[in-house]
Amino acid sequence: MTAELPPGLALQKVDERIMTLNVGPQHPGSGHMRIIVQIDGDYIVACDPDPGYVHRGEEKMAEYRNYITNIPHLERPVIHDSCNILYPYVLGVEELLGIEVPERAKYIRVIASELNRCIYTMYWLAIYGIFLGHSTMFMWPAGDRELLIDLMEKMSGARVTHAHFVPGGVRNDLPPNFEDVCLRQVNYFEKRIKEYAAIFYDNPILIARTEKTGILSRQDAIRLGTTGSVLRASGVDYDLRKKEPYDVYDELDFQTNVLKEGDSYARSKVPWLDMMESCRIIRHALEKMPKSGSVRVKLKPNPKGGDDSVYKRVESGRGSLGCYIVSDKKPEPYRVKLSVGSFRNLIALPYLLKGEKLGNMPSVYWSLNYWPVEADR
Amino acid sequence: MSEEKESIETTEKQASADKKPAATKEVDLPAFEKGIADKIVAKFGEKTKVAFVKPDRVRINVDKEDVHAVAEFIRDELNFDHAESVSGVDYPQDKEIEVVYHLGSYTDASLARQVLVLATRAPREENPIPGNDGTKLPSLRDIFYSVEFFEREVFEMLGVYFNGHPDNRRLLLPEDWADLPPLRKDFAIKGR
Amino acid sequence: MGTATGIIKALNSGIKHIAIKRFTLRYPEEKLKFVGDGYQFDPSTGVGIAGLKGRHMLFHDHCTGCQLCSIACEGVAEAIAMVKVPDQQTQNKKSIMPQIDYGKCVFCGLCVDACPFYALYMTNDYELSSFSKEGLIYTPAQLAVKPYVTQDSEIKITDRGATHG
Amino acid sequence: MSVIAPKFKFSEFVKSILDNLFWFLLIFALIGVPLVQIILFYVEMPVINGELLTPFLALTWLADPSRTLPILKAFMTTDLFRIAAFPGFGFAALLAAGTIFVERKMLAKLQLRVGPFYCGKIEGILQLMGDGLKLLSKEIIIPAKADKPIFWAAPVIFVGAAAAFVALIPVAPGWVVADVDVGLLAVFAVIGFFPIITILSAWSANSKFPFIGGIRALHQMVSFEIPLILSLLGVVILTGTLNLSEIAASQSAFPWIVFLPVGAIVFFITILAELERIPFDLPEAESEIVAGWLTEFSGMMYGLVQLGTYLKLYAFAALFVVLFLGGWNGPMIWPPFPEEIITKGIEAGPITVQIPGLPLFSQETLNGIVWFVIKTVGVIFFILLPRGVFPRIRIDMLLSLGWYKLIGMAFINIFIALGLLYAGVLGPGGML
Repeated sequence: MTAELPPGLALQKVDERIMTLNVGPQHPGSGHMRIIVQIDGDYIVACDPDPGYVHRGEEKMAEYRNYITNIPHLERPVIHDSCNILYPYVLGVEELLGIEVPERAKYIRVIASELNRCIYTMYWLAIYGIFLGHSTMFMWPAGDRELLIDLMEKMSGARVTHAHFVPGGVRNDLPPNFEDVCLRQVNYFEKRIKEYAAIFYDNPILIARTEKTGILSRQDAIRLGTTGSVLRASGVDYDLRKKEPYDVYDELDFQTNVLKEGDSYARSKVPWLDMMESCRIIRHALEKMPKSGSVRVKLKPNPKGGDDSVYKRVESGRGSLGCYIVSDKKPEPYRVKLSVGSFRNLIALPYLLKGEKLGNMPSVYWSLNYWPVEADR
Repeated sequence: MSEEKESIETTEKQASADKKPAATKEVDLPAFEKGIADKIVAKFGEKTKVAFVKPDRVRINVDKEDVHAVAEFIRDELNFDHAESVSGVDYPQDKEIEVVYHLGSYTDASLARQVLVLATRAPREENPIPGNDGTKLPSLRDIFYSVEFFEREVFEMLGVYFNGHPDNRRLLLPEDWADLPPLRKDFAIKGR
Repeated sequence: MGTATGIIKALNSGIKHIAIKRFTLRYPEEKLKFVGDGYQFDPSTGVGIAGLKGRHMLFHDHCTGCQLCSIACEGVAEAIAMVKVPDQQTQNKKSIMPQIDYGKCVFCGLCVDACPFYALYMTNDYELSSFSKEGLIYTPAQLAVKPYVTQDSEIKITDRGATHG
Repeated sequence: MSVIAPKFKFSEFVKSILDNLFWFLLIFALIGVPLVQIILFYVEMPVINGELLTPFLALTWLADPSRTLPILKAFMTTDLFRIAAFPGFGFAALLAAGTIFVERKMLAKLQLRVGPFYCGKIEGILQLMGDGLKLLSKEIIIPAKADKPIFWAAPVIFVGAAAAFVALIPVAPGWVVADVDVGLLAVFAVIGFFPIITILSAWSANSKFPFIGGIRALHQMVSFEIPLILSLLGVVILTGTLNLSEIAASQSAFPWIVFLPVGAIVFFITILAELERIPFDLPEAESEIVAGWLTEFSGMMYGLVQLGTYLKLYAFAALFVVLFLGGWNGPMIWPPFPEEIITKGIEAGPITVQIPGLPLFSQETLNGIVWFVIKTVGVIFFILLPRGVFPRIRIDMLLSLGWYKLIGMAFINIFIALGLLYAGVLGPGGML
C-alpha cells in the first residue's frame, strides 16, 4: 500500500517527539496561508510555508484583457496598496506604448503611492500588534489609517481599490483645496505615529520579546534575495526610490532607513520609520508640485504595444515590486508577470523559523512584511 | 517535427541577428550596459545572443545547455547576486517555453539600477505530464538561492521541470490539480 | 532600570489616551462627506473630475446607445448589459441603454471614462445593499434618478485628537 | 425582499404563547404548589418574635412589611444566604459583571473607540447579558475523540474551584462564608487546583492546540505559585496568623503594603500570571495556539470558563486587598442612620410604617463593605490596565521571570519582614 502512493502523499516516518502543527489556513495567526511547522517541545525543527489559498490567477486573467481593463483587477492582490501594485504595470505599459507623462501627474502619482504605502504599513502594523497580543496596537493604527484613507478617497473616489493610475497619468485631477487638507491630515498622522513609540516600539516587553529572534544576517538577506524592509533591516541600503528613481523621486528629499540588527524588532521598526519618511515625501511633493497642468495623456482606444518586453520595478510597501510585460502587437499583453515582494520574502521564512521557539513564530512570520494575498496573486 | 523546430529556430536567430545591428546603428547604446553585454559575449561567444541593450536592462538569450554556466559567470564575475523574478512564457507556435530570469545586484553599487535578463527556452510538449516529459531545464537554485520558490511556481504554472531543484512540489495550486499547467496558452479560461 | 521606566512610560501613555477623543464614525447616524457630486469624466480633455465612485447616474437625453460602456466593462466585471428602453430619444435610434448589475460592478469607473457623450456619471450613493440579487440590478429608469444623500460628517483635528464631527 | 419566517402569523404567535402559559400554570398548580408545601414542612424554620415560623405564617407575613423584615434578617444569618448571595457567589458575580463592563469600556476608551454602545441604551450596559444569552443559545460541540466525562466536567469544576476561592474572602467584619483558621493555606490549596483542571480539560479535548495550551498553563501556574506563596509569607510572619479575617483586622492602623511593597509587587505580578491576563496570557495566546486550552470549548461551556475566570479575578483582587491594602479598614464615610427610622419608622407618602429591626446592616459593616469594594475595584483596574498597554511575553521569558526574579524578590520580602519582626518594630508585641 505504501509503495504505490504518489510522492506527495507518501506517509512520512514520524519521530514520536515531533508534533506536526498545521498553522492555518483557519488560524488567527496565519493569514490566508498555511505554515506546516514541526515542533519538538517548544522548538520548531522544520517549517514549510504553503501559500496558495487565495490564488486567483491574476497573471492568466491579464492575458485576456487589454492594457486599460487590466487595471481594476491587477490591483486586487493588495487592495491596501493598490496604487503601488499598479505602479510598475503602468510604468511598463507607458514604456511599451511610448507615452510621456505630464509633470503634475507624476507628482500626484508619487503622493498617492506614498499615501498607499502608509495605509498598507498601518494595516500591517495593526496585524503585527494583534499577533503579539497587543490589542491597542491593533486599534490605533486601524483608526489612524482612516485619515489617509480619507485623503485617498478625496483624491481618487474610492477608499481602497482606487484604480487611479492609468498609462499616461492618473484618472482625475486633485479636488479643490486638497493640498491644505492633505497637509493638515498628514501632519497629524505623523504626530500620531510618533506616539506609538512609548506604547509599542520602546516597550521593554516588546523589545525583549522580538529582539535577537529570527536573525537574518546581511549575507543571507542578499543570498535569499529578500527585499524591502527585510533587506534594509539586515543592513543593506537598497531602496528603489533612491537606487532607480522612477517618476519624480530623484527630485524629492528623503532618506532611507537602514538598521543593522536583522532581527524581528529591526524588521518591524523599518516600516514604521519609513512611514515618517513618507510623510516628508508627501509634504515635499505637495510643495514642489506644479499648481496646474494636465494630468493625463489621451490614449487611443485599445492601444497596442510593439513586439517587445519590459521589466519595471518600484518600491512598494513590501519591497521591490516588479512587473514583466511581454507584448505581441495585440491590444492584450502576451504575458504579465508580477514579481512581488511578499513572495520573495517568503523564502526566508523556513530559514528563519528553524530552531526558533513556537512563541516567536507570529512575530518572525509577520515581521517579514508578508501579505498572503499578494504572494498568491 | 524536429526539422520544423530547427527551421523555426534558425529563422528566429536570423531575425534577431538582423534586428540587433539595426538597433545599434540607430541609437547609441548606453555604454555601461553595453559593457556588461560585451563581457558575457566575450566569454561565451556564439553561445549567447544579446537580445537587447536598453538603459538599465540587458537581455541575453541562452540555450538551455549553457544557462548554468552563464549564470555562474554572471554571479561570480559580474556581481549579480540575486534573482528578482523568474517568469515562464509559453510560445506554442515555437513549441517552446521560455523561462526568464531577472537578475539584480545588492552588493555592487554600480549595478543597483541594472536588471540583467537571462532567458532560456525549454522544449514544449502538446500533452504535458509535468515532471515526466521533455520539458526540463537545469535549475539555477545552487547559483541563485532566491529562485527556489519562483522555480516551483514556474514548474506548476507551466510544467517546466527543473533538474537539480531539491523541492519540486506544487506551491500555489491545490495538491489535486490534474489539469493542464494553467499559464500555458492552450489552457483556456471559460467564456473568453 | 530601563525596563521599569519603559513600563511606566507605556502605562502613562495608555492612561493619557483615556482622555483623548474617540475617533469612531458612528456610521448609520453619521455619514462621511465626500468631495463633489461623484466621479465624472470630461471626454474633451480626457481627464476625470474627482469624486466618489458610487452608484451610477444615467442621463437619458445624452445616451446614444453606443455600447462603449458595456464594451469597457467586458474586460472588468461584465456588469453592464444593454437593454431596450420604452422611451424614444432622438439621439438613441436603437433605444438601448445600459443596465448595471451592482452584484458584479467593482466601481472602477472605467465605463464613465468610456462614455463620450456625458451620459454616464457616478454619484455619492453607496448604500446599495439588497435582499435579493434581482434588487441589485438597476434598470436605466432607476439609474436616471438622482440619489438623495445626507452626508455631512468630516474629520476634524483638534488639540484633543481627531474626531468625526 | 426576503422574509425571515415566511409563514409567520401574528395570531398563531399569540396562540403559542397562550398555550405555553396554560400548560405552565396547569403543571405548576398540580405539581409545583404541593411540592413547595411538602418541602417547606421538612425545612427547619427559624423562631421569630417568640413564634416558630411555619410556612403558613411565612406566607401571611410576607404580605405585612413590618413582619417581613424579621424573616429577611433571619434568612440573612443562614449559610445559604452567605454562600449564594452576599459575601459569596452573588456578590462576587455582580462585581465580576461590573468588571467585564468596566474592562470593555475602559479598553475601548484607551484604544480610541466606543466599545459596547447600543445594547441597553446607556453606553451598552446590557451587553454582557446579550453575550450571556448568545452563549446560552449556542450549540455545544464536543470533539469526537474527546474524553467526554472529563471534558464536560472541567468547566464545572473550574467554576466550583473559583467559587470555593471566593468563599474564603472576608468582605466585612464577620461577613465571610468560610471563616477558617488556616484561611491562607486553604487559598493556596484552592489555587493548586487550577493547573490540574486546566491540564485535564486540555488533555481530554484530544486536540493539539489545547494540549500545548494546557502544558503552557501548567508550566506557568506551577512556576508562579511558588513566588505567590513566598510573597505572602511576609504578611503571615508579621501577623502571626493564617486567618484572613484576623489578617485584615490587624491592619486597622496601617496596611501592610507600607512595610512590604516588594511582596505586594511580586504578588501583583503573580496574580496577572495566575489569571492568564496580558502580558501573561500564554495559555490562550491566539496568534500562536488559537485559543490555547479553551480552543475546543463552545457555547455555555466557554461561558462557564469565562465566569470562573472573572470570579477568580475578583477573588485575587480581594485577596490583594485583604492582605496588603487593609481589607475593610478605612475612615468612617458611611453617614449614620437617622434616628427616626429606628424609632418612628419609614414615611412613604401618607403612610408612616414602623418597622422593627431596621437597619439590616450596621453602620460599621456598610462602611467596611464600601471600603472593600472601592479598594477591590482599584486593584481590578490595575489588573485590567496592562491588557491595553503590553504585548504578550514568551514562555521562556515567563519562566525565567518566575523562577529567578520573582522568587528572589519574594525572599527579599521575607527578610524584610523578619528584620522588622526581630527589630521589634512590628509583629506580635511590636512597637507599632
